[in-house]
Amino acid sequence: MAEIMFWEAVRRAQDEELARDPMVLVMGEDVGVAGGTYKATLGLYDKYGPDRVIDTPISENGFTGLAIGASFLGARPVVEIMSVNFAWLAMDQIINTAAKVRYMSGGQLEAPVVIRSPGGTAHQLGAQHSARMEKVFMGIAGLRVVTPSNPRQAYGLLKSAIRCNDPVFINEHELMYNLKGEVPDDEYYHPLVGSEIARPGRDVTLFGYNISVHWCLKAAEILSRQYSIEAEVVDLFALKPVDRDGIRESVTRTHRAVIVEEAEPAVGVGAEVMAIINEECFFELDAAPVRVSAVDIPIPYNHTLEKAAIPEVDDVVAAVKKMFGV
Amino acid sequence: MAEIMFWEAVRRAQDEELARDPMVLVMGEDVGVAGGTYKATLGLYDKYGPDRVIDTPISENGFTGLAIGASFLGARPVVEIMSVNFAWLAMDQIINTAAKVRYMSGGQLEAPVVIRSPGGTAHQLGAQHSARMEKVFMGIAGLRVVTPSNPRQAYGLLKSAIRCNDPVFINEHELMYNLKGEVPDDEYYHPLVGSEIARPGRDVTLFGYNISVHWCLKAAEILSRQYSIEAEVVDLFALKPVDRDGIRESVTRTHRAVIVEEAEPAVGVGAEVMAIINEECFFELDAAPVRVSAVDIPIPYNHTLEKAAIPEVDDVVAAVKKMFGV
Amino acid sequence: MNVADKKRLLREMLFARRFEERCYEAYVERKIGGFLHLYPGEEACAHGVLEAARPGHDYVITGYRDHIHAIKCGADPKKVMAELYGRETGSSRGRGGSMHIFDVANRFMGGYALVGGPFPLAAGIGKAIQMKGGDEISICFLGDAANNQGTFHESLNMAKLWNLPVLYVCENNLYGIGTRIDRSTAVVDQYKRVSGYNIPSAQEDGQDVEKVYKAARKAIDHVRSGKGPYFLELLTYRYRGHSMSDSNAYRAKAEERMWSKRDPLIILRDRLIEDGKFTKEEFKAIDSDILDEIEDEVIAFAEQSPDPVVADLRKYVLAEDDPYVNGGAH
Amino acid sequence: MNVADKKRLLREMLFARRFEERCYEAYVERKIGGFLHLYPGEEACAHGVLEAARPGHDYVITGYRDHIHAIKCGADPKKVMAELYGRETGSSRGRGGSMHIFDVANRFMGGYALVGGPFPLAAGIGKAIQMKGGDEISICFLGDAANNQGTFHESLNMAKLWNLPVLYVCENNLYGIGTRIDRSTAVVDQYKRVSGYNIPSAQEDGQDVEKVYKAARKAIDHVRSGKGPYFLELLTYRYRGHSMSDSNAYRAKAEERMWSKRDPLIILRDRLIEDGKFTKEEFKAIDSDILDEIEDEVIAFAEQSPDPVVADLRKYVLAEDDPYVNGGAH
Ligand SMILES: Cc1ncc(C[n+]2csc(CCOP(=O)(O)OP(=O)(O)O)c2C)c(N)n1
Ligand SMILES: Cc1ncc(C[n+]2csc(CCOP(=O)(O)OP(=O)(O)O)c2C)c(N)n1
Ligand SMILES: [Mg+2]
Ligand SMILES: [Mg+2]
Repeated sequence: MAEIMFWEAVRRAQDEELARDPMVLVMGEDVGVAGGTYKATLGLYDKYGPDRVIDTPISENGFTGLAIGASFLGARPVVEIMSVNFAWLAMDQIINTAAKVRYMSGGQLEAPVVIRSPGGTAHQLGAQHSARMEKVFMGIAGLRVVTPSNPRQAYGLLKSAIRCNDPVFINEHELMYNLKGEVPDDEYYHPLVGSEIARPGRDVTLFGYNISVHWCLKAAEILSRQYSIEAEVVDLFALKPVDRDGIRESVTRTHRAVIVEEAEPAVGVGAEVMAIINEECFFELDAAPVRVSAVDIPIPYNHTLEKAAIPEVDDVVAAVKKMFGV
Repeated sequence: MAEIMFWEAVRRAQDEELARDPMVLVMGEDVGVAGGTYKATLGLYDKYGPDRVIDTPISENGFTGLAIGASFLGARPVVEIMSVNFAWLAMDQIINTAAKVRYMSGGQLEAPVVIRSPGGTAHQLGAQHSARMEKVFMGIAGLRVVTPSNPRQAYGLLKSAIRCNDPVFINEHELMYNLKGEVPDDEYYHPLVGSEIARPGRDVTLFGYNISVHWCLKAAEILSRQYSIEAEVVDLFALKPVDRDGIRESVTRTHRAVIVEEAEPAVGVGAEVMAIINEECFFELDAAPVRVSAVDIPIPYNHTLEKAAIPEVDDVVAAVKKMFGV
Repeated sequence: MNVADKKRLLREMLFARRFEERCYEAYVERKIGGFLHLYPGEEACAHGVLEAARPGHDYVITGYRDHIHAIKCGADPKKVMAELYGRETGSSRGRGGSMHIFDVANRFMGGYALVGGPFPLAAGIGKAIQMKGGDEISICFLGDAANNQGTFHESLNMAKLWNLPVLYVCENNLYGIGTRIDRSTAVVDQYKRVSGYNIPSAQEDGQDVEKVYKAARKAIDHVRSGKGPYFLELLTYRYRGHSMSDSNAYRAKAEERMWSKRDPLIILRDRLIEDGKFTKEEFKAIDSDILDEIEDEVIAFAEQSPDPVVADLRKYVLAEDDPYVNGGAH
Repeated sequence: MNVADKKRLLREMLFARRFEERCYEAYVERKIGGFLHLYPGEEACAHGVLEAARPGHDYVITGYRDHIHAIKCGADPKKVMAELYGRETGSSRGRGGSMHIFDVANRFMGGYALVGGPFPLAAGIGKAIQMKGGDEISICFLGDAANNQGTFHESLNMAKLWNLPVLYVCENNLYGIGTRIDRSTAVVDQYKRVSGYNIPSAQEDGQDVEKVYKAARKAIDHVRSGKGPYFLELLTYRYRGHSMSDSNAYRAKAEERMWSKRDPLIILRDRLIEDGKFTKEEFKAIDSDILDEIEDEVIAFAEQSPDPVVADLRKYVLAEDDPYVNGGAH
């Protein structure tokens, strides 16, 4: 099992699928000659040529729609949207077409398109480059939404997403492309549903996804070391459909829940997980569930303000301490 | 106090503001010569002319952006998006520009634009004309979101939205334009924040907004008559910012909460209200809070399926009965 | 086109007219719900273009005014009507309705309700054709007002850039709902708007099915021979309101009268009669045949078909039993 | 343009060059964060156009490559640098950063990071000017690759339809990040792409500030006189990578060398020298002046300015004390 970087994992998944199936194609701004803003398509242009690794014009709704149309005929496009903020321009095609076409055609058409995009707050990119949109995608029937927290998931989820017959949105993170982690040497398809217990524990469940899984893990270390609180960390790599059973089972064990999200709280992943806990196992709760989220503002450029706007490990620790009254 | 229809209330608010301030303008597809798909701009074209009551090309992102740009210079545009489904095309300008420009300019610019749109499931309009997007707007920092449940609110909220210096999204409903209700004869500006107790009660709070307020009221009648359960109905006419205090106060009185939304549950208004209840008054709860929502699918055309997909009064009654074990 | 072809086309167009008129009635009787956009007046557009294409082989996509395009592609009118009735036997199993007729077996890739939505989808279909290496083409019908959507610009640029086999057909009926073209569009000749993409284009009388056919042949030859996209504008007129909720109040009666004199059915019929190949009596006989067929077969089928069952409400949201959802089949 | 004007312009362009180069250093030193897009090579575009306009009176809007446009509009370079440093004294109070310079007092309406975003905003500014009845114009600068965004099409159509006073300036530097224009755009001559909107347009050498000035004068006269929008394409080149994270690896060295021979500063300087109005020594003296000014004033100001305080984190999200939020002031 080799240790590779997150971007290498994404690249490898695309490389293998491009090699396997001539109907797979990769599209996006600067994914070809330049190899992708975060190198996720490095070298693929040279290997598979301009017809399959396609530099697109800056026409997000247009090229996403083009990918969806191609998928109607069995193409398996992997669309890279350079930053999730630009996905607002393509929501019409993603939601009005890809997510709905199976239903409104009575099952005749499907749109097996993959849309991957970095969607987090990176360093000082400002309000128009720091949106976190996973909560929006998570609210759309007809889409699958996954969000890897490590290279293994990044690789395996993308592999499955390409082969799956549903439209899949993959939420990545600017700050994680250089993250290292083990990825199986053999080809591997990760389930698109479920959750993973990233750290078992009995006292409280910390729900995270994507980058916040890492905050949860660090917070769990601190809580264990300094306060003897054993937190379970649940990695919600699948946001749509989200793992109701996994959520219930963990909370039924720990009786306490903290949901950690990089995004602003309003109508977010945290709210949804909290609602599911209320619906699934309200009477198992020994404390009010808590969200640890960003401040509800557009993200500022200034570094200090930016740091203050998004949650960090300390905020997770503080939330748990407050819950336990320590 | 005259009884007028919802569409007349919207029309009157625009008429008065157009008359008062030459910088007010109304824009949208077919709002001019045709008077608006739901008559909300009837006669205004003849009265104020084509430069102020503007029929736009079918260019949602373009004309919404144009309205926002005009608002930078003090224009007060009221943009009608004919159906909220088309707003997916304009999200880039609404969110990336209108909601963020004040912040990223450090307070130098503001975008006092009003965007109104019918956003509900009407009768058999199919998957691409039945989206309910209030949950998406509610998640965006820098926007105000209101959603009137009656002509008085429709009139007063629009008046305030036009004069307010923030971008305001007004979520209306296709099926409510012919709803009648009293509107004060004198000019009247409705607050853009808060909530209203549409019916006081002591046993359970039913939270609704827009059309679901009416379902709640009907359910409350039935519950009172048949089961002697006195439900309080809280009308959340403001979704962003939402009335945390009002939510807490009502639940603190009734100790039980049901949130009724026409939309699918995932990452919705219901989830957010539930999260707020958990955060504000968890230990006041005598029962798990409950969401009554649509089925999580694209909306089908067939009438029977469509009816089955969205909640109705009986579902609200059933949810409360279940909560009380009756 | 020989005389037999012309007669067949006339019958098809008459069927289209009667089909749509019957939809109108069914809507008034509340058998059909939602939004209903009818095609009377514009029959020569779909028929002329698709007569020149290879329906069932070429891919066709359009907007919400889609019944007739589907039928000319080979969709069974019974199933189309059943769809409007919301039946399980409908072409989209009652889930789509009037704006979302699909018949993928006949390569009719659907009607879409977002104006401008099909532009990039058609380009994508062209891209997939290119990948697969067949001689099919992708045909996209859309209205004049749709051309103001940004997707028009984005799609035409990509279609030319990658030389995709796409024929864009603009059914220019001079209005987008109640807004006359010159009130929404700086350049009203739609075929001129593509000059910025280096795409060949033409404008043709959309009321004369033979002229449409000829113009479409030329366009299709261009596209099928691998020379890239083409844009064909057809000047036409819809007789009815935009949809059932539209009264047409914004149009001058004189304008309407002028266009009704250019009825595509009458033009073709009278030409056949003048040529001595046809009589008014034959025409009437066909018409009465068609009316019977629509009543006895089409409407009867829709009426007698069952509604979808509520137990199936959650079907067709996601793929069923997709092995990769659970991590592959190994 | 008289000699004094030319010398002033030369100084301004040299200042712009040195300002941007100093930003580069500050970024490497990690004083500036985020994305940083620099303007060296393209100075004649902003300077030529805005010299012909009335900065502070006309409204200007652009993309993320915005420092120099702001300064030429009248923004204080100290405040622009402070913004890049994220300071409370910055032109956007440290909230915006490099991509979001604003100076509304000087009618510089901002830099925006969504490619294509400013097209409709500029049209809207034109609409508001029209409503108010002034003689201002709205000037929108954007790149070549931005023209592929649907908002381009939508905005140009509306601008012409309503004859809005908007000048669109395309800074065609032949690349959108790493993608050469002919790989993203079917028609590479940008001024030809507006033929579908009936908008007059021109293409000009963007490296010769006098030519730019003249072309802009003509364009601005057209717009200011009420004749509606105009589209001006300027052929230019950026010397550095797209942003600081871009190595320029996709460009041929020969191409880069070719363009560096067409440096806008050198062209103007040498012309002045040839005309006997200027010497290399004078140029050097100005340069050394500028370098001192940037260090001693601009950088010093940014360095010494305070960061925003965290207590103000929630400021500028919504209007403060807006009476209508609570139902009006009566
Ligand atoms: C994105 C979007 N915007 C607006 C509408 C509402 N709408 C439906 S049809 C239509 C007019 C379209 O006119 P045109 O393209 O000329 O086609 P026609 O109906 O004349 O055949 C409008 C504005 C829509 N369905 N989708
Ligand atoms: C909507 C959107 N899509 C993509 C990007 C990423 N991006 C930033 S600049 C750029 C290239 C723009 O090129 P051009 O318009 O020619 O301007 P230049 O940078 O050359 O001045 C791209 C693709 C973005 N910021 N916004
Ligand atoms: Mg039309
Ligand atoms: Mg460029």
